[in-house]
Amino acid sequence: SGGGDDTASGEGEPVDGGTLVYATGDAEPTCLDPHVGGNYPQALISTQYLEPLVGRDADGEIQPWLATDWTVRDDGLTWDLTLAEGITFTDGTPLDAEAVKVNIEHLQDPDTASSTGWLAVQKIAEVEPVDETHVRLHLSEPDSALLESLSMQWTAMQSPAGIARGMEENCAAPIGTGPFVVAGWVPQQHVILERNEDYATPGPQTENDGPAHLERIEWRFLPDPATRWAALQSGEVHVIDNPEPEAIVAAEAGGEITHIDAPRPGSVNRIELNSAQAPFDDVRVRQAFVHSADVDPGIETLYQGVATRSHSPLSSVEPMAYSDPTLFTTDLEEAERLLDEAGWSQVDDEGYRVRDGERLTVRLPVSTNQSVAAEQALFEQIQANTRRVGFEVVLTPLDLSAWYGALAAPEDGGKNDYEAVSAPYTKVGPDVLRILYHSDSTVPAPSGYFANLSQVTDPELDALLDEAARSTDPERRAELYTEVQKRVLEGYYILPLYDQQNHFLARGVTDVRTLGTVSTPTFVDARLTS
Amino acid sequence: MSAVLDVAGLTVSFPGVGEVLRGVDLRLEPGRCLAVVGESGAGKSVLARSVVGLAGEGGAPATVAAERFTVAGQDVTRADQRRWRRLRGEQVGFVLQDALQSLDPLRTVGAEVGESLKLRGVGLPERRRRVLDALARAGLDEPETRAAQRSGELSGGMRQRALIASAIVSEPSLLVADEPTTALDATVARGVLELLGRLRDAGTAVLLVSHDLGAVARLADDVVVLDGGRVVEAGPVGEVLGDPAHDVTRALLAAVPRGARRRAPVPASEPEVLRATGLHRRYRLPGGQAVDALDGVDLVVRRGEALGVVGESGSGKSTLARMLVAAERPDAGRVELAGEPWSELPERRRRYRRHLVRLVPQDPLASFDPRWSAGRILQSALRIAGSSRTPAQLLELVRLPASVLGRRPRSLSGGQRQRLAIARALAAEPSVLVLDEPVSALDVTVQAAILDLLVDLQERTGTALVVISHDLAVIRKVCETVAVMHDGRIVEHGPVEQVWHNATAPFTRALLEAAASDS
Amino acid sequence: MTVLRWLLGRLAAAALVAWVVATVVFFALRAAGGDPSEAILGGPGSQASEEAMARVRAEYALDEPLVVQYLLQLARTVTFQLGDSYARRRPVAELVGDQLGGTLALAALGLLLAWLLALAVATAAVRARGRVARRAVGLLRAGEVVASVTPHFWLGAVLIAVVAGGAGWLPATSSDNSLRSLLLPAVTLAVPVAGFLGQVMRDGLEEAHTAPFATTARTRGASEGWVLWRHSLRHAALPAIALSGWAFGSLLSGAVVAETLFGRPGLGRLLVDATHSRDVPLVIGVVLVIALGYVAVMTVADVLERVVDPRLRVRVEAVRTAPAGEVVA
Amino acid sequence: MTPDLALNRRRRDAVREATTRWARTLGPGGAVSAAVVVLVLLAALWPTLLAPGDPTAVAPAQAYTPPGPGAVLGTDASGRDVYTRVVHGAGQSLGVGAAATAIGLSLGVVLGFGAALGPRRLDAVLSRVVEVLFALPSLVLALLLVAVLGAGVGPSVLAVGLATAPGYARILRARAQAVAQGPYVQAARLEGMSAPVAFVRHVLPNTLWPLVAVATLGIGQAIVWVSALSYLGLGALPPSPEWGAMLNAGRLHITTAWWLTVAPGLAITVTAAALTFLGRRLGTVAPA
Ligand SMILES: Nc1ncnc2c1ncn2[C@@H]1O[C@H](COP(=O)(O)OP(=O)(O)OP(=O)(O)O)[C@@H](O)[C@H]1O
Ligand SMILES: Nc1ncnc2c1ncn2[C@@H]1O[C@H](COP(=O)(O)OP(=O)(O)OP(=O)(O)O)[C@@H](O)[C@H]1O
Ligand SMILES: [Mg+2]
Ligand SMILES: [Mg+2]
Ligand code: NI
Repeated sequence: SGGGDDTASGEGEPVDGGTLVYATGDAEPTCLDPHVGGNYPQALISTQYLEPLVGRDADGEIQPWLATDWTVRDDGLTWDLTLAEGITFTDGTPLDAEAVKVNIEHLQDPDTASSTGWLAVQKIAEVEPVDETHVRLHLSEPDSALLESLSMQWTAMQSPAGIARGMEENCAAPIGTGPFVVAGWVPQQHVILERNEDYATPGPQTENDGPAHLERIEWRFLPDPATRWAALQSGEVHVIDNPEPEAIVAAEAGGEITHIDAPRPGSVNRIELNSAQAPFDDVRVRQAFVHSADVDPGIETLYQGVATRSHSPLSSVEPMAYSDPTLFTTDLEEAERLLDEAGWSQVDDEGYRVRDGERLTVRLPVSTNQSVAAEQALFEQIQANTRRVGFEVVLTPLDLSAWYGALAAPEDGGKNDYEAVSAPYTKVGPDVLRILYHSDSTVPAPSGYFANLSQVTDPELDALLDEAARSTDPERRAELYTEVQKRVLEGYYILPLYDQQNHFLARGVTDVRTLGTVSTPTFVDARLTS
Repeated sequence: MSAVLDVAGLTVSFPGVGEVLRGVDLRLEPGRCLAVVGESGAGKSVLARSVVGLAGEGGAPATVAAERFTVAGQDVTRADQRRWRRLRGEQVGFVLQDALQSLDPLRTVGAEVGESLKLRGVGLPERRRRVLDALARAGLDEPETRAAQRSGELSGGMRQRALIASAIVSEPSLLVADEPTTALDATVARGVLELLGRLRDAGTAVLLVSHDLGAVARLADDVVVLDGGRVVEAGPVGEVLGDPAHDVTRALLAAVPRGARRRAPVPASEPEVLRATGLHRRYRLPGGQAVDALDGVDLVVRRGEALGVVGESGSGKSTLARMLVAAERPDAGRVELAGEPWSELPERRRRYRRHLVRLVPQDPLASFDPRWSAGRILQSALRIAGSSRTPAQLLELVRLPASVLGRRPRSLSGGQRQRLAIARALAAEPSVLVLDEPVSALDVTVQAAILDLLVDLQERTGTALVVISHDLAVIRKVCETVAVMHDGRIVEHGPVEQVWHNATAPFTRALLEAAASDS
Repeated sequence: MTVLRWLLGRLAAAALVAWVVATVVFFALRAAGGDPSEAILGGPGSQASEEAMARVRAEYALDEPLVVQYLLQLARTVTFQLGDSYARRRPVAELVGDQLGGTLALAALGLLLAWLLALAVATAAVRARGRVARRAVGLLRAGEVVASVTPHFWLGAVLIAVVAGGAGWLPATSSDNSLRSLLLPAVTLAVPVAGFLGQVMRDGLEEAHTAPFATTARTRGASEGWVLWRHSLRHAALPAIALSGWAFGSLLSGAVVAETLFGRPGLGRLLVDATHSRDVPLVIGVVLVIALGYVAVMTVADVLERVVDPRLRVRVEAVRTAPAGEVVA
Repeated sequence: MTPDLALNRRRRDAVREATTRWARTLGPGGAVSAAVVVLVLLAALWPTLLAPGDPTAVAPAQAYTPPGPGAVLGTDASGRDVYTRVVHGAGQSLGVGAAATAIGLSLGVVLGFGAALGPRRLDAVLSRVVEVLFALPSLVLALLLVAVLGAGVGPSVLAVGLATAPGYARILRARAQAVAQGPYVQAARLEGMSAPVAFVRHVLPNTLWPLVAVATLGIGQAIVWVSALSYLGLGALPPSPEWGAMLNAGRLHITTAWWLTVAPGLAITVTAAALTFLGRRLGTVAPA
């Protein structure tokens, strides 16, 4: 099934009004304002009440939304945005140039503690309101990904009056221009979203240009996947996310349940190999690992056809994604040869390779919050497969804090306790490559976290990434990013697995669409079926 | 007059056990008392329970068959539970053998006594009146207070009376009382027997189960002697007890402790083994009150002497025993052992002389480690005493077969346990043996054997004995001197025969009277 | 012992529990790795700036020596100033207060169901007559044991798949405190506890049912049912009441699982989340409430035991009026 | 008959008598339980005897094979043989139960004996400690510990051990006190036995023996608790075939591949039930 174009089956006739119950398996946000922190669960829910300046269509083209037009000067340092006229936030505050300024400054304010949004607007040096509907952005350096950054939910526009209420209040009920309004939040239970009766800013994905058909959405937090599936089957909820592959297959088999597959943009799910320390500081060892992992059969059976093997650092929804399947063949003999060559030629009595008394150990911390059961099972298969050539993979399930702790740099109290890790990153556009593989990204944030977990420090790669980020010529950009991806793949820094899975199952509801940006669902067009 | 109870050919058997009663015949008329006597295990309790259709209570279901079985005029040969239930409580009152546990500890005495009325739908005011009346008739003082109390708050004698009250509250035509006096001391027991006598005189038929021939002689009109589930002798009580025809009856009679031990008190020239002077012991009770368990006790035990200590329950006998063996320290006063300090020494310095005194506790079973075999128990005692004898030799002293060595105390009979406890005490060749109620838990025949053994031991080994009992007859049979205790004090002390015949203290006289009327 | 002294003892126990909880949680979470200032600044993996970190550290005294931080936390805890949650930026008291009701309702219904189940099993066992019934009792006994070792999460998953997903009789998720929505999670919690209580109760019942006082009641013409309800049951209830304090603790442990499984709001889930994000004040708050709840339940169980068993109330008088030998016997 | 033969026969009779005595005290339920426990022990100590395969060998092509010839209990999502995994998981699951119980017991012994036999002040302190430990439900304790030490069998075992310790301590304290002040210890002391000797000969065995029953019961419980931690993702490390972890992994496929839950689920409940049953039998057989 495709992106957001599913028009649902189901027996009944679509009707207006009613309450849609959405059950999410993602963590409950601690703050409903996606500027604060900035993770996927926040993007998911905020899609219902906040909207970004621009959107993106299925082909990856940036489309107007709250901003209707934009131009960039030749030096790439000054951007002029034109805002749609007569738009107000749901509290009545007008969406004007001043509001854009307040939003960007809110993201940049250290007190907001934004991470995803903050990275996205890093290069904006100043926001200059020209008049009501015109705003000028002054950049510190050219940023070809600016519009992609501004299309993400994490940089969505909020009412300045709402922001001014202070973090506590704004976290509880951010005010935006979206089709729904946050009406209440019972922690751990649900968020109630009421229809915005004055809604007038449909995005590029939706058909409806007035208020939503639904009267209300009950957004529930249901962490257990089996329970979510049972709740959908029993009709307690209309839409669930993060279904298990079994459930998807069952849904695809026909019946009342529709499946929406909306892979996330940005990076793919992949295993990053830590090239900064032994044994993966040697490309031959990385290559041996990749050749022995043999993930294809596992992906096929574990995901039962729901996920497709990727051979690219980028998500398949990114138009600039470049794949090279030839690099990722399974070849045990080659792997053995490479390991012998790299000096890992001894074998201990448990069958693991050793060099200088050191075992060929790969520690792979697994975040139990982020890796679903099928993925954890896949890691176990990789563990079993690579064992055949002498790798010892140690899988450690960790809670989120401990997982970040294990990855963090030693100088920040972390331990760099990993040789391999799976840490997907969602960002619109190929600029995610800069965040993941530029050597700047090995410099940890104050918390110790850094995004370049393969710890690639390649000056030529840096140069390519910098140039791509500055280049405003789409062709040149594409060329540069292809080159970047080639270098990443050929350096065996990563083992790509599959797109970041983002599936939704719906029952008793039609016209659920997903945004072309971070693939979150929107319910502007949705109708319950009687 | 028609019989209240008429049984012929009653046979009761249990799966795996076999026949426990074989062809028992009984007949009981109103206003009369029929006693069932026999050794332990003869089937007395089963017989009593059969009368209310509960033969199999507390174990395997029983198979009951009878040629004729009528209770209160109703044929119950083939009665179902519903029929039986109507008889129970209404026509037949029952006093169970375990009097102390027969009242529900969670409910008030009033509720328990009135239960049979409540079961018949008698209204509250009426019930209350009759409960109080029954309690009064059972001889309890302050019936109102008692009715509001629970069994835990009553003494044993009171519980026994309350139980009788519960059995007579609906004025049954038949009262079955299974061993109603075993747990009680002489004075209290006498009261209970008198109560049963009054009930009988008022027209109730009483079926009395007992192995206490004294009690039977006082109360019963007729008697049946049971042995191995068979009636071996039956007839009017005077005839059967006065002129026993069957061996079993004769053995039962012979076992009743009777007569005195003709032996002169040991001369004052014999060395002292124990001397207690001015012993005081006060127990604090939770709630601020205190009891004086011992209140100025002086006592001397000489070598080869057998001293008896008697007194009613709670008079301080066991406390005295604990002081003598230095299991506990007196608050004031002291005990000397063989002329040297004893009670005031620290345990460290007492230990090497502990072999001189031995206590045989009231409940021997509890004093054995349940995991140890008899052999190991004796072995350990011998090792501590540094004796070179063998466990088998000790067993011989108490006339136990060597086969007992490998068995755990729990699998021994009451008499065997008591002997084992004595054997253990003898391991150290003590100069004085303190026995706390050595026979109170035993059946008459076994009791007699143990008393004989004690006399024999004292004569053979010269060990001094301190025998504690509430039963005067027991003391008289074993001891040559006696001390009578009352409320923590020794109220009388002297040679047994002297005390027996001319008691001075009023309490001793009361005790003697109660006992005398028994035999 | 006077009521006042007893109450003071309970209060002392509660204070002690509060102290231990605060201490254990504080040091445990500090030793656990992960920076509390991250929890404050948008959760694990936050990329907050250096200044923000510094400001937060100063504000929350995170730059003081550990001992000072501990004493500060302690001072707050014993005065019941639970402070604000790091991650949720709301007063802990409020967060815990919001979730308390749901968890209590669940645990209470669980306990009630466990009692009813146990009672049903135990009474069925003693009332069974005849060969077939006895056989069935044997099975019941095995069933109790199996129930007592059934993992919550597995039982819950089966119930969800069969009762909710398959048959659709009851909702798979539990969002409010209505009976319909509480039933499945409560059953999930109750079954293992019922297994335990059932064993204890049946033992007690079998013993009480053959006790001399039960026989005596029969000699008064009481039927088996009468003996059961008026006599044996109270005796059998005693150990079960004593166990209920433990059972409540076990139900709360189970609630952690059941709440996650059924997507129910509650203390258990709050605790899991808070532990994962190293939200020290929130963890202390939740654990404190659970521990104090346990103390409270134990207190109630104590009182109940005294209500059911007058012997516990009157032991003082009993010793005074009855001779020692008999009290012991 | 030669004396030799007679001796042999006597020995054989003794053995037969001992076994029949055991069989009688255990009863049919107990005998079945004992058989189960022996089987599980065998699997724990010598898994390859019962299942020669490799429990971690994956074969994605054979994933989700239902039970049948070839794979007695079917295969899991990675095509691993469920039977082999269940057998090989016995060691860890049983070990987990035993280790947790051992921790709980030894702590309980220290606390319990300390409280029962130490000075009154110590008793007051230790009793309070026990009370507080009791107030922390086991899973709460486990969560904290896992947060500190990280996931894995070790911390789970420690957590469950700590959580069960107060229970053992309470039982022990009550028993040790009853035994130490009870009549047979007093009798031994009155014979002149010294306090330490009496402790070793009487108090220790009579206090600990009933605990054997409680402990077998505890092992079953511990296995279940550790499996609950696996559900929260905090238990055994992959690819270990610990039963709780297997059960949890299979839980998601409950409707499509029932054997993934049934096999480890049965393993847990049957083992725990057998241990519990045996514990209860031993408890009634043990002299009080
Ligand atoms: N419910 C039962 N199931 C099996 N055997 C029983 C049962 N009740 C009694 N017996 C057996 O019947 C025999 C007679 O027991 P009973 O209690 O009547 O003796 P008793 O004469 O009352 O003895 P005692 O004087 O010790 O009370 C004993 O061997 C006893 O073990
Ligand atoms: N450990 C104790 N604590 C409190 N009171 C006690 C204790 N031991 C004995 N008493 C009290 O001391 C008094 C004497 O008790 P003791 O056991 O010596 O009596 P006894 O003559 O042996 O009675 P019995 O014939 O019933 O065995 C009783 O009132 C009893 O309640
Ligand atoms: Mg009897
Ligand atoms: Mg006494
Ligand atoms: Ni589709």
